[in-house]
Amino acid sequence: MKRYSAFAVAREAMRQHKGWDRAWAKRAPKKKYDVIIVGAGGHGLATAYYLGKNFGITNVAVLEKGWLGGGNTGRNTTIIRSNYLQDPSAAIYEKARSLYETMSQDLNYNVMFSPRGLIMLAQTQHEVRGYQRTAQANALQGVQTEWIGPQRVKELCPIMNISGPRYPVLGGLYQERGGTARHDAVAWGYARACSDMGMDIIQQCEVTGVRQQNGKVVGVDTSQGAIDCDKLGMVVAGHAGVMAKMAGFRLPIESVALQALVSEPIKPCMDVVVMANTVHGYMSQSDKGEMVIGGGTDGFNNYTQRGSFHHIEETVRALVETFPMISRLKMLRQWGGIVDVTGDRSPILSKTPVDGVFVNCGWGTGGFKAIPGSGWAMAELMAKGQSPLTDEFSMYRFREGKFIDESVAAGVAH
Amino acid sequence: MLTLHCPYCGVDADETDLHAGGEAHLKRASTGSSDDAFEDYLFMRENPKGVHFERWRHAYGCGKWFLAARCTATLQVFGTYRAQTHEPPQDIKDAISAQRPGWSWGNFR
Amino acid sequence: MSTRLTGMGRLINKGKAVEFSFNGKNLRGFEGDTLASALLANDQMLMGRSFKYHRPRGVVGAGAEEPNALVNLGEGGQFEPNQRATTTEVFDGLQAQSQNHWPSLEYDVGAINTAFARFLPAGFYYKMFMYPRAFWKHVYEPVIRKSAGLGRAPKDRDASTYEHFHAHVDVLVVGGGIAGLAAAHAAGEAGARVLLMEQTADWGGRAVVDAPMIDGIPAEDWVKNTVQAIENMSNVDMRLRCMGAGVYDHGYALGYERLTDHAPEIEGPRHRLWRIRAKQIITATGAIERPLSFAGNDIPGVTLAAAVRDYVVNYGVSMGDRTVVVTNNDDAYRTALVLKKAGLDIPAIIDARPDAEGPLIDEARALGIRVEQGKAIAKVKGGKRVKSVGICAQAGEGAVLEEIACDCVAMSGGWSPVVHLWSHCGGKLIWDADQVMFRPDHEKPPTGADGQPFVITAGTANGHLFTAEAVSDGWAAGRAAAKVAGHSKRGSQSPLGEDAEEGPISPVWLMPQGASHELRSKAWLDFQNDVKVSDVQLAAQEGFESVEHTKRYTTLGMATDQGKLSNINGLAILSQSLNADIPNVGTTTFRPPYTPISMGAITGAARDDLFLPVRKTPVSAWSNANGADNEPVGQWRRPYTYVREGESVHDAVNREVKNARENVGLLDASTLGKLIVKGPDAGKFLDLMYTNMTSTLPVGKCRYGLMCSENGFLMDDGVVVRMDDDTWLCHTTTGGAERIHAHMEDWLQCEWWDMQVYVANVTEQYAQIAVVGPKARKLLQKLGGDMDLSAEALPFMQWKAGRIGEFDARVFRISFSGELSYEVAVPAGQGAAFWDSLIAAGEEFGVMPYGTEALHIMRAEKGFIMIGDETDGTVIPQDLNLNWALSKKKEDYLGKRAHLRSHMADPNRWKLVGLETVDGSVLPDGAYAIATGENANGQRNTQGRVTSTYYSPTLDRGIAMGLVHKGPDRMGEVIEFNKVDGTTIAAKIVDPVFYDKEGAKQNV
Amino acid sequence: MSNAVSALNGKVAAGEVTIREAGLRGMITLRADLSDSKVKSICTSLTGAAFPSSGQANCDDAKGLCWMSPDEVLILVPYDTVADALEQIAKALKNKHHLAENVSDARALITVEGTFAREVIAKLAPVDLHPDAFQPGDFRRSHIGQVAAAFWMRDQDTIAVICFRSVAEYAFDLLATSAKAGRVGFFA
Repeated sequence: MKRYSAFAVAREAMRQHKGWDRAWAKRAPKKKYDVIIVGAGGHGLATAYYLGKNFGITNVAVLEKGWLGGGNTGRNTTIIRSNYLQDPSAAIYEKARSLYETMSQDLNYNVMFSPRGLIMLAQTQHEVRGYQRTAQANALQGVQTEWIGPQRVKELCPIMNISGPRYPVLGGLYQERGGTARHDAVAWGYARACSDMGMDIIQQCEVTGVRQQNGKVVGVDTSQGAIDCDKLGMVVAGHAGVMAKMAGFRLPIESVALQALVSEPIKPCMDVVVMANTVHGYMSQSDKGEMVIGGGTDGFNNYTQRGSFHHIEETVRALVETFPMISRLKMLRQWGGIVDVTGDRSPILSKTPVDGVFVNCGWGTGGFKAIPGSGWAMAELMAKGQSPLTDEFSMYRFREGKFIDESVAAGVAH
Repeated sequence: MLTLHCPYCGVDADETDLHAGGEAHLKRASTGSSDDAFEDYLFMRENPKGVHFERWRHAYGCGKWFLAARCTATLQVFGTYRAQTHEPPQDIKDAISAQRPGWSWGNFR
Repeated sequence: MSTRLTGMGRLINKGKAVEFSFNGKNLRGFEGDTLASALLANDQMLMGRSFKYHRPRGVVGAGAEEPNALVNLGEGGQFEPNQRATTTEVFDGLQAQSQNHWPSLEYDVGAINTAFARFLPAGFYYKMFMYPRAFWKHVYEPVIRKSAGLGRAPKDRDASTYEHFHAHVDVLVVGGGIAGLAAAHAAGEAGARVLLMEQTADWGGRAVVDAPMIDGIPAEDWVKNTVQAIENMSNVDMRLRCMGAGVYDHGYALGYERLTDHAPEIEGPRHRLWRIRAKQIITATGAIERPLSFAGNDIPGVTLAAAVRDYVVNYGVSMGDRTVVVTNNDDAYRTALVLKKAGLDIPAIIDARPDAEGPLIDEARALGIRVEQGKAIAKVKGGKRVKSVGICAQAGEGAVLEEIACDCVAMSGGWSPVVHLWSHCGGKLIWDADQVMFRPDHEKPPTGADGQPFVITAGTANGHLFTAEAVSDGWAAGRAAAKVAGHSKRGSQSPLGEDAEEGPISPVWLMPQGASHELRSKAWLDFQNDVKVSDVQLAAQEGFESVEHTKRYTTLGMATDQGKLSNINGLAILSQSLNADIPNVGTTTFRPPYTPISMGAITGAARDDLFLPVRKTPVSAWSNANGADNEPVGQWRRPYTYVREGESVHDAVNREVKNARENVGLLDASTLGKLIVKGPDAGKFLDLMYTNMTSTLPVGKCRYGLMCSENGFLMDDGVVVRMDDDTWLCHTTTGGAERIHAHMEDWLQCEWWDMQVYVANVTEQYAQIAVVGPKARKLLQKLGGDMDLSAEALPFMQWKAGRIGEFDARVFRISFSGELSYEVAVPAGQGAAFWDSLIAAGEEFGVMPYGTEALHIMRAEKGFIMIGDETDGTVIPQDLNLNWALSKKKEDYLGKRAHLRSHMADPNRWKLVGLETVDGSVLPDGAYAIATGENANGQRNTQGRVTSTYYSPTLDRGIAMGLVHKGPDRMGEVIEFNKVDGTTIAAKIVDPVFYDKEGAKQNV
Repeated sequence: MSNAVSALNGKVAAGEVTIREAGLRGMITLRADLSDSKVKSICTSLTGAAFPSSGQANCDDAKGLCWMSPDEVLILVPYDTVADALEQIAKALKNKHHLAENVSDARALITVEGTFAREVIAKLAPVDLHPDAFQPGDFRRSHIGQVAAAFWMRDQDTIAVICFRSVAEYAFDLLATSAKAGRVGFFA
């Protein structure tokens, strides 16, 4: 693999950029792999990457029915944070956040991780208490956050109206090392690194069946033929339920549409990410200058990648109230992502009833920020059969009544 | 932006008048049920890409809960019906069969 | 130079000049001008700078597709960035400023990026700026960010207003060109209710520019007649300056009507967002001309051919004196003809086709225009303005045969139907190789709620580029849509159009065909984002084969025009690079809106005071006039405390607590939910809803009730009252009224529908006031009335109805404070008067109102739990030592089964205790009790947490409640709680009831 | 009750379309089997109005009946006759499962009067208010802006809107803002 650097770009510029290789190789599937990962989104690719990097397992194929990074990896609002309340969540999201810090260097691919700081606004007394509790929990979890007052919020984000007539800003939970990254680059960087380790990334390859013998997985049927494997990781987000059905078990998952939008680009005016859960909106400004805005999810199952306009309306309304200057900006584009949510809104990283089959799904609206941590943990689970990062995220927790509920701190899990 | 016909008051209700209530025809598992049955009832979901049965409340309208047969891939609505039933009425099933031959959902087909 | 022509300009009113300014310079235009045409008339060709290289940019189009001519418009509360000059109508006093340059439009330092362009190919930033690591945040990113963005960020609050409008129609027609007009006319005649919207200020679209004949008269006359005919139909509504922004599921569509942008003096909303439900939608959205890709095609003066003639015909403005036309189709010849006839010089028509023939070409030749066939532009020379073009063979590699001096290049690469609205809800496209375009695939239309197609595309948008077929297609679409909607009255005949014959277009994706890398790296695809042919080719080389990958890697089509000009050209280059057919490479998904719409329009009237509803109780007005410091609780605003002059919030709370404990306090408890549950099966039903027994409650008595979700967690609590034999009144928390009402209806309608029970939410029927404190009885007795409120006549946990003073009242002897307490409900209409009476009569007893914080402190002093504090959705009654409220007699209630699961029956769950700091201070909110060691993930182990913590003015010390591992078994033990500064604070585990353990004070 | 006041005490926003809080109105919510003849007859006898079918309201300024749902009807009577009406209902429906509650003080009635009254509502509610679709006698429960509302036409230029008392001010201001913003011209 040709290393990327300013020097390499300069050298290539002198020869019309003819020397750049494919970022990832295009190969036909082999007959058999040690591990097959289904789903070449961020989570699937990261799982493959850490299987190779941390456990030396490189006879791996990542199968993708569309194009890699084409699902929620490329359809989110790119927020990265780890200020979660519950221990298991804080552990995996902080693992992810810390891996984002060095991801560009690890992958030799600039994913533009930008720890520009993130504020979750408290706009009711209930939220004030909830976020203070989260700050206390974070202090014990090794997650750096702090509770800040309204004046500090205003300093960090001067365009905010902190004394709106309805929900004045009472303070916020601030994570200085939270921020954003370039979402597509995360998928592309992992794909390039996986390919460099000799793994096969096979696009346009849809899995149509899971083959088993004596309760153990032996391979998959795909649109490009049957492929054998010893272990199978299902990392297919919204389609997890459909794939689980192929393998003969059920999951506590529902797929719903999540709305997002961007404005036209304007000159930089907002250096932090702001989330306002009371009024259901969050906003940051991309390096291109667009205001990136996320909203709510529909309450009904939906696979169409387009959602309902009234959520956009609710979100924009709230953000115009919070950031009055955006009223005369224009919405450039809106889109929907299909997110998979579980019964407690926390993910599943788990063994399954089928020996050798592992599942990683249910990230809901929080998937992007978790990618490296999720891949790291899933790789450990698949390689060793156990990981402290995934223990609490078992699919069997629902039967035991042992939930991981993040909504309790008034923090909507996105 | 869905429009669903409320079988109680006859209004074609805008999505903003409605409240979605999740999967329909769940069988309540109460005291005496197994852990499996209880988990199934509360958490396991069909979540199909295709024909689905779900609950809706005409929240801003007559306040009644009704059930809808809807395709989650195209958003086509095969029909809506009153909630006081344990399985979809035959005419709804026929309507689905006409459009999606060979469909199945849970134990219904 | 660009200038105004005499005797032309069908849309401008030369009798009415308007004054406006651009970059501070005062200029003149005419009524009817767009900002772009007015600037051109003033020879202002340079209008902006591109995003990445800060290249000089002139106008390239004349309409919604414009990527280049974006301006900062207006000032102060009227300021708006990124306005397209081509769709901005000028008015007196308009102020515009160009964007994305420093220090000025003419001399932009950022243009240095052009010099380094070869080092900044597609995706360069993914390969650079990684080392050293800290530099990204502190050096690279700040620099990149500073250079990013286009328009200025607004600073002031928006001075305009907006509104929404809901319209239900049979047929929505989007587009007011000849096809749209024909469609609306036909659908209207058939009897359908029709809404016709056109994004520009004028009807007729492109046909009126090119002036073909329809029904034997010039198109302009036909349009005038048709508009008049439609205006006479009461069933058709017509809207100019109204864009079809998006088509959504189930026949939903958005219209974006700009009411005052063109005339700020008009009063009323600036924009109106139409929220439309249509049975059928006709998209007669026309087509957009494609640029050609040749080196230097981004230099100001290189313009779409149709736009060049639009400016001449519509606005009487010439882009230049000498215009070279370059094309791969016949339509561009019309531009040459129009210009020539206007007296402008056409040095040559460069036609990439080697042997095209036809009447338009003949006519050009007849006018003496030089036509070069099989030729291409090798390169455009010029900086901020075209100076000349070098001509070469299209089949070659770009060897310049001749240089032609010119100041304008009119280019045409063919036309792309506008398919955005068709596509968003699933309409598919097919590649039409003959016409070199994607057009809607009628076999795969978007389908609606009934599974049937609900979008019909018509006219040019349907791939019908000729007048005759476009106008008849529109007519047919109108008839068809009306018929589906149930209307088929007989109408007039389909209009007949006439066309000049045209030869076939020839696909030309790169000029010349064998252009060198040097030329390709100067051939722009996306003018705003600076994406060139070489960039797309590099993306393909690096394996970004999917069109979505290429788009995202190069940013092609992601500018403010969303690829209206660049998508197809980029796709064609990609497919060539991959050696694949265009249809096999596919298209990206079109996302709404069609062109950007204001956030203000989306917000509508819901801003400032109307942003969200605020719920008010009958006492709210009094509270707000008497120092209430409100806190939001759902949509209510409840007084947190009533602050007196010179008092801090903290002081006020303490005063209120003390006064209620010593004298008498009043709490506006009207927000508490009140549900009437009535019927023969009401008792049975409530036994399922509540964990404890409700059916056995005697008439006249009250009982505390607890509700769990089916999943076992505490969801609400409140006092349940037996009103009569078959009627209960269930109090809920403030947030619970609507939620619990819906919850009960859900179970009644969907699970236990055989039960005979009715529920009614009467929360707002009553003002409910808690009269609390040792002097509460005296105060109420002073008001008089017909009720005996003595301890004997109305003991604790009983209720009565009657009159207090002149008020109709229900009195409940319940207490959430531990004091003698009456909650009095009076009809809401009498609430304010009743409160006033209590305040007046209470003066001698020292009555004071108190807020929610005093309420919280008093309940915490008594060890009462609060839903939302002690519970957070993860807490079960057992955790709060509420096992007494879990009926063992009942076979079933919501939550009972859930509690049997292993984790809920786990003896190691954290349980409720009281906490007293050793030093008397107040524990921090949300603090955790730390335990020894760390878990497997390196997190500090914990053994409990604080759920409520207050300074108790009654005890003059900090008190708290919390959940602690095996807490009730550890009374007296001291444990450490964390503070965010890293230190800890020691607290003793105690009984949660801090005050009046025997309940002597409330039971008097 | 002499000291009773309605939610907005008769507030008026006058204009081409005038918004007016109607003052105290007697309202009773009755939940029962609406097909029962005794239910119908007590409703009719209290109001003098014909019993409404699904989606209909039969009301004059002071009295009337509104069809709320398959088992609920809203009875409008003069404010000071509610107690008496409740007694009559209790008597008439004795031994029949029903629920009758006074909700006069829980709600506000606001009228929208003027030539483009339809458009004022259509700005706020996702309902077809075209004369082809909505006429005097029709009754609709939906929402205006962000709060629940029910409305019916008293005549071609007058629409009566019922909302909850706590949000009466919001509803009033929203209607007044919409009226002030002017005519759309869609229902010409």
